[in-house]
Amino acid sequence: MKKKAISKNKLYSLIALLFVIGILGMLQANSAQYSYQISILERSAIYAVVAVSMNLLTGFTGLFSLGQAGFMAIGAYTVAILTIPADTRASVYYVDGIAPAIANLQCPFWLALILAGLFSAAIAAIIGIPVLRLKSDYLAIATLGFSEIIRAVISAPQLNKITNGSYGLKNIPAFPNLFVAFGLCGLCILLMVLLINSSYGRAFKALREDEVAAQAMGLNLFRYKELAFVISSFFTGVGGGLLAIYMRSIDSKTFSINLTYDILLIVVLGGIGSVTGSVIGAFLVTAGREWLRFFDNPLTIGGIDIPLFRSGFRMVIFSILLMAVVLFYRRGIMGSNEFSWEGLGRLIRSIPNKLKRKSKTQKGDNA
Amino acid sequence: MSLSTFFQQCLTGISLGGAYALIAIGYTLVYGILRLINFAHGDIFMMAGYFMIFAMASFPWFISIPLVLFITVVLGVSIERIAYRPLRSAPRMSVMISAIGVSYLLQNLATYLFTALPKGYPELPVLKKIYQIGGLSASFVTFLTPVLTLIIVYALMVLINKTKIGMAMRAVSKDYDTASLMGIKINRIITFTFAIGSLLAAVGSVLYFTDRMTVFPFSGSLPGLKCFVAAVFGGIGSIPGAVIGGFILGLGETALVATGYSTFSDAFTFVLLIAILLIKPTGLFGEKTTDKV
Amino acid sequence: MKLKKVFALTLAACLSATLIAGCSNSGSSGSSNNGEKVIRIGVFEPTTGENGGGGFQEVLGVRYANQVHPTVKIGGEEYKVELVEVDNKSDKTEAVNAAQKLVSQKVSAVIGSYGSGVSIAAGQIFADAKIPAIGASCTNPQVTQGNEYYFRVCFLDPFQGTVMANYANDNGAKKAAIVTQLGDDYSSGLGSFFKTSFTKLGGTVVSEEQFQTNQTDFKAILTNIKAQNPDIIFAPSSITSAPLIIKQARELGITAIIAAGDTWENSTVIENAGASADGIVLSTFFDEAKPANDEAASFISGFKTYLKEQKQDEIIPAVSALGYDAYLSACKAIETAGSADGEKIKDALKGVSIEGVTGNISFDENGDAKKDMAFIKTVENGKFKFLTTTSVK
Amino acid sequence: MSAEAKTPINVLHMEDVTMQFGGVVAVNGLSLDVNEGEIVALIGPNGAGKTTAFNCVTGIYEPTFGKVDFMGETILSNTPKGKAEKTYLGEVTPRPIPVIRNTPDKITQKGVARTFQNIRLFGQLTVFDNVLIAKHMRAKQNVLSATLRFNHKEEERMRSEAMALLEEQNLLHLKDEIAASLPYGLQRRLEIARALATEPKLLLLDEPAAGMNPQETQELTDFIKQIRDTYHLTVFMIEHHMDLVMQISDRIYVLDFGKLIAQGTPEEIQNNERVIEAYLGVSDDAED
Repeated sequence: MKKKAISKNKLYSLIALLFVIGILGMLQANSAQYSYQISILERSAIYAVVAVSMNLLTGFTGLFSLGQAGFMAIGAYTVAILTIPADTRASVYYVDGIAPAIANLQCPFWLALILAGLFSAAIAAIIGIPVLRLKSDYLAIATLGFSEIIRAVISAPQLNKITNGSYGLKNIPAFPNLFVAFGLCGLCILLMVLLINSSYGRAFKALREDEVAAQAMGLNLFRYKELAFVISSFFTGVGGGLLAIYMRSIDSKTFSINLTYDILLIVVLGGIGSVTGSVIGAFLVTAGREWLRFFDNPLTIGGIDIPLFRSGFRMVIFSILLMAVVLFYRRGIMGSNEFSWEGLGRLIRSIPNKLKRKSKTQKGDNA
Repeated sequence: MSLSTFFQQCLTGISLGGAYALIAIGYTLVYGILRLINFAHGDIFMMAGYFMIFAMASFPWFISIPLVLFITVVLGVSIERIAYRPLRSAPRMSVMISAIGVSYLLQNLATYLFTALPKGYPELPVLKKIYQIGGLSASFVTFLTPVLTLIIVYALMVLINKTKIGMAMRAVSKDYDTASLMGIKINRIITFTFAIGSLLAAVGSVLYFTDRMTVFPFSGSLPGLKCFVAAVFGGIGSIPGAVIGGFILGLGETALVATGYSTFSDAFTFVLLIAILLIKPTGLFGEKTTDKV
Repeated sequence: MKLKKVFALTLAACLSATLIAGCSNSGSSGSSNNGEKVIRIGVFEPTTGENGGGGFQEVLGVRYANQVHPTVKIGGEEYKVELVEVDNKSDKTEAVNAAQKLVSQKVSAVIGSYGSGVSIAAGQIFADAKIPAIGASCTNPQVTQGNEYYFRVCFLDPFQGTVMANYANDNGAKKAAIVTQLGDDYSSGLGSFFKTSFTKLGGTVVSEEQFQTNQTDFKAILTNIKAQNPDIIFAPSSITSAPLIIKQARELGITAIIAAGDTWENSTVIENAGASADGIVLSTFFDEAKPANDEAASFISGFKTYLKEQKQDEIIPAVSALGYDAYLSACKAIETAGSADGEKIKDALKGVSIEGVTGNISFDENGDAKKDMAFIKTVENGKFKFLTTTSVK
Repeated sequence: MSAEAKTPINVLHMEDVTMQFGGVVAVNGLSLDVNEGEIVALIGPNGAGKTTAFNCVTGIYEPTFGKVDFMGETILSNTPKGKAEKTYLGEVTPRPIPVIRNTPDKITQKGVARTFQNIRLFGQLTVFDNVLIAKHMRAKQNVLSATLRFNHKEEERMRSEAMALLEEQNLLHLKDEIAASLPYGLQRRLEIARALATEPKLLLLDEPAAGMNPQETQELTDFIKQIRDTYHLTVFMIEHHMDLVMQISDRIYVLDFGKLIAQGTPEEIQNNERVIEAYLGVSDDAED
């Protein structure tokens, strides 16, 4: 009985996967026509990676860190410095020239991504030593502080020859195709899911639930916090690297606190402690943002200008949405649950009943 | 660096520190009672700036200032009502996310209502009068800020240590549950705390923006964070601590910029934060607490 | 609990609809639309965010140009020019999406953007899609460098830096202080070009100061500068920082000339800096008091009426004029190419020469306009006033 | 075969352990011994410093002065220096001894497990996961091997051991329940099961019978004896229920105001004047 259910689920998942690959293939084949949609989807996928890595910390280990933008910046700059074609570097570093040590340092993008993750993880390891001794809100503000420090260092004129300081980096080679972009994002998320479901994932959850009890189970608080922080930063760094490849030109302004807040929004909306929630959240927020663009344009209905609709309105709607979720629907879309076919089935089956019950109760109220 | 330059820089630092101190008190009061970093505090301060611009457009300054103080207090108190009170029993992370959400909302709202372009802050002729003392040149507000800060702090200390409501505030910050058992109306105390915090933010905003002349939607975010750090540095819950923290931050930042390291002037704030948390986690004047296992 | 699930589902459903809606507005082909021949030109500008104000002024210029010259002739046939406007929100990440949107709408050419950073970000995308882009006011050299498909009708930062250095030198300034914004390519770039030229001309840069984005207190920087007693302070920066720098400098008793680049030509600066703004000096692309040619003369009168219709101030911003010129160049190139194909338009652009409202425009091998003249303006009694033209050989 | 036949092996040895918080000395010069196979109780009125003494053994607190040996190895030892020396208020004059620190997790790994006065389960996790987490520290694996599932055998072993333990503790049918949703008594049981899963030699129980009715207390009495025998444990516990303490304990230590006021067999303690006095002084508290 149970085995049957499992194989059925596998079949469903396989169909879904083929379906996704099919759609991607279709988009890839018509990439010129759908370039806008592709770019939204790619960005969503990259944000999903970062959101899941933030969730690994916030939702699964219980560490509220706001340093994502900083680690993304490290990742993005590492990838940029390692992948910009050597022959165009002179024109990129047009102000102060390039440091000779990195002038000819070039590697394929996948290697650059791994190095980006490792570098960002290494920085996280160093930062983690002082910061992870702090509790909840102090941790949040200290990581936020470090993220700003990282940004300040990157844009410092003293580092012009390496990071090109204020001028940003461009000519970063793009993804060869859609499958690479989605494949990499999928791989990152898969690895994190495997980690969360492993023995170490359980240890992280134990830390989140009760630090004292976790210690009594032989788990070294600092070691496991540091481990979660470093792993999360690794993937955040890779996410930053992916973003660099996606954007193809970066500067330090991109990695401000607002980027962290965007990711936080995704995590909160999707549900703190749910990987699928973060992934769904990433796609909804990124696409929703594009779609809500019409709020920014003047709206005329029957010759009358609706005065509310002008630039900036979209973000107001967006922040009100965030507040609504935080206040009234704290668990987000998925709560701390994960997607499963059974869950979906149950949900679909339960809709008619709920509607019935709802109309009944409404009638009851009226009577 | 010549002597007059040095003194000029000191003056800048002290004046900046005074404004920081006033905002930092708001953080320290709220954190002391709710254990919440009110991320929106900096944005309340920014909104007070906009209120002043609009008030001055229709009223003379002696009406505008009290009006702005009042509206800011209303704003602060309503934020507490709407965004923090429903989450009183929620996990701390939710409240913090809510605070970030409010800050995000206020910034976006300000961008929407007033556009991202900076708006000129009205000039109060009394405050803006420029004085020359030897090689030093500064407007009256630069001198006024630190003095006013100290006066306000003194008044606040009296309020907290000598009055009944002040005593209640201290009780709530020491032990939430016991205080409520003793018949203290917690919500009223919290509202009062937010009112004082917002009032000081409004006063700080008048001083700060008169000195810096323009307001834009993000002018509250960074000072906000910095002032929180000042509050932590001085020891959260301690008013003199917040003031000293504010002055140290103001002077330190000015010193860094003056010596050509402005790249790291913001970073300095956070380095200070991490340093104090590692060396003396309770801040300069903070009281020690132990977790019960 | 159950109700919440329903709510969750509804929310999810709504947002998925969003996703689909966001994805479904694909572009139609660029040939015929109810019998009329149409060619599309993308307008890639920020209308929100940091540079929203300037971007919008540029859009107005383009819209006006489209109103004046609504059609182009390709191979003897009349084509209607349709503008496709997207907002890049002054943000690089957003710019990527916005640019892709233009690509999927199958535009033949692109105009924009205000702000070099977003132009650089989008440059690669346009190049990959083989769509030529014509920058109106993006002055950073990086925009066109190494990108065959990017052109521009304005002068460059190195030129602008040199112009201001020349101006300083001509007016007897020997000592200069430079204030730039960290992390901002425009500000830092212009500052560095000014420094190079000014030093070459025999001046000395006595102080170089940087400030952080969103910094509001410039007194520490300015106190240092005051101690060095420069003749001129060159402070290229965004219009957010400009009034702060100007006012605080005057308050500290600094009497040196304060100069900057084209961004400062914005009424916000004067509004916020008040009387302190008097005497600042800046370089710009265009001045309505000195029409360069007939096209310019008719543009000035026509555009003023247009501005009035749009309920805008009746002062012609330089970026609007540049937007107008960018549109003209695009149309000319399309006619020369005799095709809506991006590749061919790009090749045509290389040989295009037009009488624009900001002067004669033709492109060099980098795709930059060959311009050798800039307008220097100052502020007098709360108004921008033409001072002189400067050229660099 | 009884334990008394052999020379007793010392499991826990506390020597002059003093714990001072600010001006309050919570534990004052406490010395005691627990031998292998024994069930030893630590009793005393509320606020006597019993839990603090436990926290000094498990490394949650670092004693101000004194040392703690486990299986003959010193796991914690400290002496006040500098400022701490000046403000030291303990009864035993500190002497210079080497400072040895161990974090709670290290001490758990050495074989000391504990439960908590106010149950500390991993509330939002399942019963099974609660026990499985305890198995984590002894598994041979690293992050990479665990993530990439190279630790297949270890994971299998952990799971089957945890299952076996749950079965022995009659908790198997609740394996997929969320820990926080269990009734109080079962939560206590689960906490003990979880402590057993760390494979301890010494089990510290902090008020295991708190909140239980007489019948449950009786069951607990048998249960403690049973696990001691099944898992070859030594048990050191804090308890207020005198019936349970008197029935089960081999020896009893009595703490009052941080100081040891009596020790001995249950009979000896029952008749000890000082103990009666201490309890009468705060008689209301002794009952709960």
